Amino acid sequence: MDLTVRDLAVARGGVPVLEGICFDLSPGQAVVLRGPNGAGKTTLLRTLAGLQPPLAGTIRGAEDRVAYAAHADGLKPTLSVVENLRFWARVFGHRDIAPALTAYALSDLAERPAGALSAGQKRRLGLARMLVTGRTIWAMDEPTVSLDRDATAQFADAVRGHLAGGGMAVMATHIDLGLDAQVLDVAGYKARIPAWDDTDEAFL
Amino acid sequence: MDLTVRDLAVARGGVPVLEGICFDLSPGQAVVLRGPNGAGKTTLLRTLAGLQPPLAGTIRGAEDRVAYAAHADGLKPTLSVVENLRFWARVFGHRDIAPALTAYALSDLAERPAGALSAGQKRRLGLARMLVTGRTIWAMDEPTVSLDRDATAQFADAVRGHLAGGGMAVMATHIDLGLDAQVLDVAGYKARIPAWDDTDEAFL
Amino acid sequence: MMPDLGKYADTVLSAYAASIVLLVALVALSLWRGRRVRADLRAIEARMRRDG
Amino acid sequence: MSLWEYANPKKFLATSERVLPAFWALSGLCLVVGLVWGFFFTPDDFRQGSTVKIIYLHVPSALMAINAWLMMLVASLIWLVRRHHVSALAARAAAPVGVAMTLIALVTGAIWGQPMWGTWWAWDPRLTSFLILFLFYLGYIALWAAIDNPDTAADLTSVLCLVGSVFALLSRYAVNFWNQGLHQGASLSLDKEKNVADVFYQPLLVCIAGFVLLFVALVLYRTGTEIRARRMRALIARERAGAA
Amino acid sequence: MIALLLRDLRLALRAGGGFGLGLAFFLIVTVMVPFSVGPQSALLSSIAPGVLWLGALLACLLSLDRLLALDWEDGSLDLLATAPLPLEGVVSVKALAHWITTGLPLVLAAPVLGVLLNLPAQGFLWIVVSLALGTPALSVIGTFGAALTVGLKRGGLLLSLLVMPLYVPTLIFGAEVARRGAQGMDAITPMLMLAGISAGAIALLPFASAAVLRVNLR
Amino acid sequence: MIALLLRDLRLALRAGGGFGLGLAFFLIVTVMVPFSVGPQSALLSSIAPGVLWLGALLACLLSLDRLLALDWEDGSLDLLATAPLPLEGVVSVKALAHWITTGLPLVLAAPVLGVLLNLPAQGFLWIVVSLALGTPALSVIGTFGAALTVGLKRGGLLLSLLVMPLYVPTLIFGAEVARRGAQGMDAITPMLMLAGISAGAIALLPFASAAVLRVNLR
Ligand code: HEM
Ligand SMILES: Nc1ncnc2c1ncn2[C@@H]1O[C@H](COP(=O)(O)OP(=O)(O)OP(=O)(O)O)[C@@H](O)[C@H]1O
Ligand SMILES: Nc1ncnc2c1ncn2[C@@H]1O[C@H](COP(=O)(O)OP(=O)(O)OP(=O)(O)O)[C@@H](O)[C@H]1O
Ligand SMILES: [Mg+2]
Ligand SMILES: [Mg+2]
Repeated sequence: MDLTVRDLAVARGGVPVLEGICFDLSPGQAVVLRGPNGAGKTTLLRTLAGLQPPLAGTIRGAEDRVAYAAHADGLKPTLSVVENLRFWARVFGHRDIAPALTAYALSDLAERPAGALSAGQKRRLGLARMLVTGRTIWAMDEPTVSLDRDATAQFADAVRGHLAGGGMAVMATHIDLGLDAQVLDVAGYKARIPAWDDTDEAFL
Repeated sequence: MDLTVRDLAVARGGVPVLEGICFDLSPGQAVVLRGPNGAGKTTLLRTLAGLQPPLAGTIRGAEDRVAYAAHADGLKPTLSVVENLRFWARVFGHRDIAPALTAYALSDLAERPAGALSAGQKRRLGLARMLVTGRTIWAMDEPTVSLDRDATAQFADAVRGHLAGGGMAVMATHIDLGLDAQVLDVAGYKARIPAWDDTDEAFL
Repeated sequence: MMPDLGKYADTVLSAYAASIVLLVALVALSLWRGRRVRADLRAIEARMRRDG
Repeated sequence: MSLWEYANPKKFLATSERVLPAFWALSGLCLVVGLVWGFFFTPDDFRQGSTVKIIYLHVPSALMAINAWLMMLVASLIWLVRRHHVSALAARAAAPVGVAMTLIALVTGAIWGQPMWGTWWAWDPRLTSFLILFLFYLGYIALWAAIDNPDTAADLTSVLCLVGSVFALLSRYAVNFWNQGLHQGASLSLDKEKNVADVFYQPLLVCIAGFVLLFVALVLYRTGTEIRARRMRALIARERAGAA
Repeated sequence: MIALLLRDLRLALRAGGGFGLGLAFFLIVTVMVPFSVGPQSALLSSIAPGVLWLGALLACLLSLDRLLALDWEDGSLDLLATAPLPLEGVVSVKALAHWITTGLPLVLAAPVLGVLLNLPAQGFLWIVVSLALGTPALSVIGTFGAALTVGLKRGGLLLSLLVMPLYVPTLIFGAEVARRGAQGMDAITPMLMLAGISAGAIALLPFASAAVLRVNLR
Repeated sequence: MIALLLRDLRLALRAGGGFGLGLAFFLIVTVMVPFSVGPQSALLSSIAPGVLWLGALLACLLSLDRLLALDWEDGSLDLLATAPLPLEGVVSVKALAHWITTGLPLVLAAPVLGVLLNLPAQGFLWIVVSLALGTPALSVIGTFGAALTVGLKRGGLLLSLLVMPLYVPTLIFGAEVARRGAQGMDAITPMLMLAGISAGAIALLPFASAAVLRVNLR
């Protein structure tokens, strides 16, 4: 089933940020969100993930199919890499974490507490989480932050594998990942300040 | 005065990470630390900043001259951009935050609480902090994370300006900043495992 | 053999019992952990020697 | 040949291994002799009846509870000044022994208090300061347990031990000021009346010796365990460094 | 769900925390009371049931602030909210984990601490019964408070402020059961009320907590 | 230094925190006491000074856990440690800020809450004096505890466990001053002791706190 976004408007902290966003995503496709800092990429991704309601417009096909990766990784510093990953796997009703470990070369670090990982290693673990969710749509916010070249390649491979298996991905990023994907520059959808008229709602 | 690092060895979590690091930095020069995730860039920067003692070797010329920017930005979400910046300026005994605000195009956001900034805007504020420290040596850990193209350029300008004024900079980064700097690949300085012998002390 | 403890028999005996249980527990726990750590260490040393 | 040589873990392990059996045996002997002597072959006190027999457990454990803390204090100071790992680990090893001793003193005291004072517990200064000591032990152990890096943990617990000692002393005075208690009165019947004291005194001394020896044996053994655990950590770290 | 429960329990154990520390706080509050009101045993024994209840309540309260806050700070809560678990289930499991790591040890420790405060002999059974019935309500109500304050930095004190009034009925009936029990009076009526409060809180509050949490995540 | 103090005070105000909440917690603890021990006014009035002291101590304690933890979590502490301020100064200023936002309001509020607990008339002056002398020690000691536990997740309860026994002498002398004062007895000796403890703690503990903090940042 496709992901269909029509005329979507999103707000952050009560202020409209983006509006009129439309795109379609079929299985096997990815879309990369671009735009300057503060344009609203994070806000859009949170809306797609269902964490906040849209201000206007519709999202179809996202319900319970999105796995979201935020700026923060959601790791427990006292649990080991395997324990962290296994927890998420069980939450999403899957069992096998081995492919995720190998995909991001985490096997050597398996027993390390997540708090004792370097920034990039943490990020790799956070990305490996996506593989154990079994969800179709990956919504990822600047996934390659802190990653070195090898890890970035691992990430690109993982995304390609996901797409090849009929998955979809929505990513916000500032750098070029070398993926074959639609690009959506959110800068063009900046929410206009509504025209001022007295019949308008009292607040806004 | 130069920054001179000789035969430096650093450890993280009790495990030696890097050893034999030597470099010199004269006013106006910068060095970029490269290396795969977990190589020890963060550890090296923390040691230079004086947050942890070196395992071996000497650092000369760093004492009280380093301004450090970590992975985390040290911003108070409830204080506004200006308040955050002014606080650091006063801690370092300076007063004027206007140049820092303009260098990172933060004037528009000046009264916004830091908690309501996007990831890249936060980072810009974190970097602007370096400008108000008045310190000679900037030690920065992946400074351009989350920055868009414009902001990366602003950052490069700020560093160039700092170097032109006789400053020095040590940066860890995975991406190319287009700066004219020495590159130090820390992967080559991986700490060897000490030879195994029975006369060894009981603790490594 | 058993001395006459009079009306305080319960008191004295429970004090002795409690203390001895605590002492034995302390020694047993120490020995148990000591043994385990020793065995683990031996295993690791053997492994490291084998691997170089 | 200086004492500091034993600050070398290897040397410490070798030596403690050699002397430990003797300590175990001696402490066992003293304890058995003292307790059997005290339990079976001493008369009842004219006022306290057979409950005096509790003294053979109560007083030695109370003494060792305090001495264990003093030993930890000294070991912490040595670690802070000279940074010998063994000394930090010895402090760590002593703490659970100290807790156990404190618990024994508290439990036997409480059981003793029931017939003597008609209550399990009273807020007598000596009892109270023991309770505070117990809390210090708990905090100290919890802090060790909460920190991953052993050197950091050693530093922090050492400072806690120092500061804690000062405050423990302060509490002792505070508690004395706050309440004049029951305990002294009870103990006087033994201390002052020499005629009764002697009969109880000799087995008591043997028991005290037994507790001291047991403490030494336990601390030596447990320090060895801590050293091995520490070495294991180092080896795992080294293995990891090799793998990464 | 079970994965989440196990994770929370494991985290509580790992952090050197949970079990031991809630208990330790209870112990210490109880010990502090004589220092502050003085050592007279008659006075202590008359306030003992109340002090034990207050101590248990404060121990619960103190451990609340990170019940959800840690998961919020490191982003886990966002991820859990998008996971295929109903949020009601998540908060219930969190409350259960909190009770197991905090409430249960308090129940078990209360008699021991009763000794320190000269609790009358017949009061021991009742303090245990009242705490066993009341602490689940404390955990569930506390989870609601934690959900309310989750996004706020320094929410700890605000949390206490919000939760305390919610704790009042539980405290009144619980302490009443314990006090009547200690004085040998009939304690059935307040006990039924206490049980009713717990049952009601367990049945209904998770929905409120989940709703509030959803708003906070927005 | 002054910048740091101002920032901390401002943060306390901003977070909807500091002033109001420490106070509110104090209020609620005091109010909870009659609920838990029962409403007899003679009993209440005899425990009033102790309860006020205990409430103040708990209010201090509860606000400690984020004294340094927030700065640690967002990285400010690393940056402060590399700034041109001596770490001893930093911890002293933090303790001062904590006292101003927590201790001082408690001192001012205590007489009001004394009314709720039937504190005898002559006790009001003494409760204020004893709290004014004692709360600075509580802040300084608490800062030491916070520095010890700063790196630990869920350090809140461990912090309480470590700090509580350190609070004992202050509490005993403080409550003694208040109690003796309320009963019209001579309270000078414990008052001198209390002042001594505060002075000593203020003079010496910042060094220990700074040392410990340095270790934790390592
Ligand atoms: C929980 C309750 C009790 C605790 C924590 C406790 C603690 C102590 C301590 C700390 C000592 C001092 C050891 C030393 O420094 O020499 C001591 C000694 C002693 N205790 Fe207790 N005690 C308790 C109850 C009792 C009771 C109920 C009795 C008997 C009525 C008792 C009788 C003694 C005697 C006879 C000594 C030896 C006194 C001396 O040699 O100075 N204790 N106890
Ligand atoms: N909590 C908040 N409250 C109010 N406004 C906010 C909040 N968080 C972000 N904003 C504002 O909303 C806008 C959109 O932010 P968002 O985080 O979506 O941007 P972004 O595209 O992800 O930027 P970046 O590339 O820097 O991550 C920004 O202008 C930002 O300042
Ligand atoms: N708290 C810790 N305890 C133990 N080991 C740690 C800790 N933090 C990091 N390490 C380990 O120390 C090594 C060096 O980490 P460091 O953070 O310096 O790497 P880095 O070069 O900055 O990596 P990245 O590019 O991912 O940020 C890594 O192998 C890491 O796993
Ligand atoms: Mg963003
Ligand atoms: Mg790094």
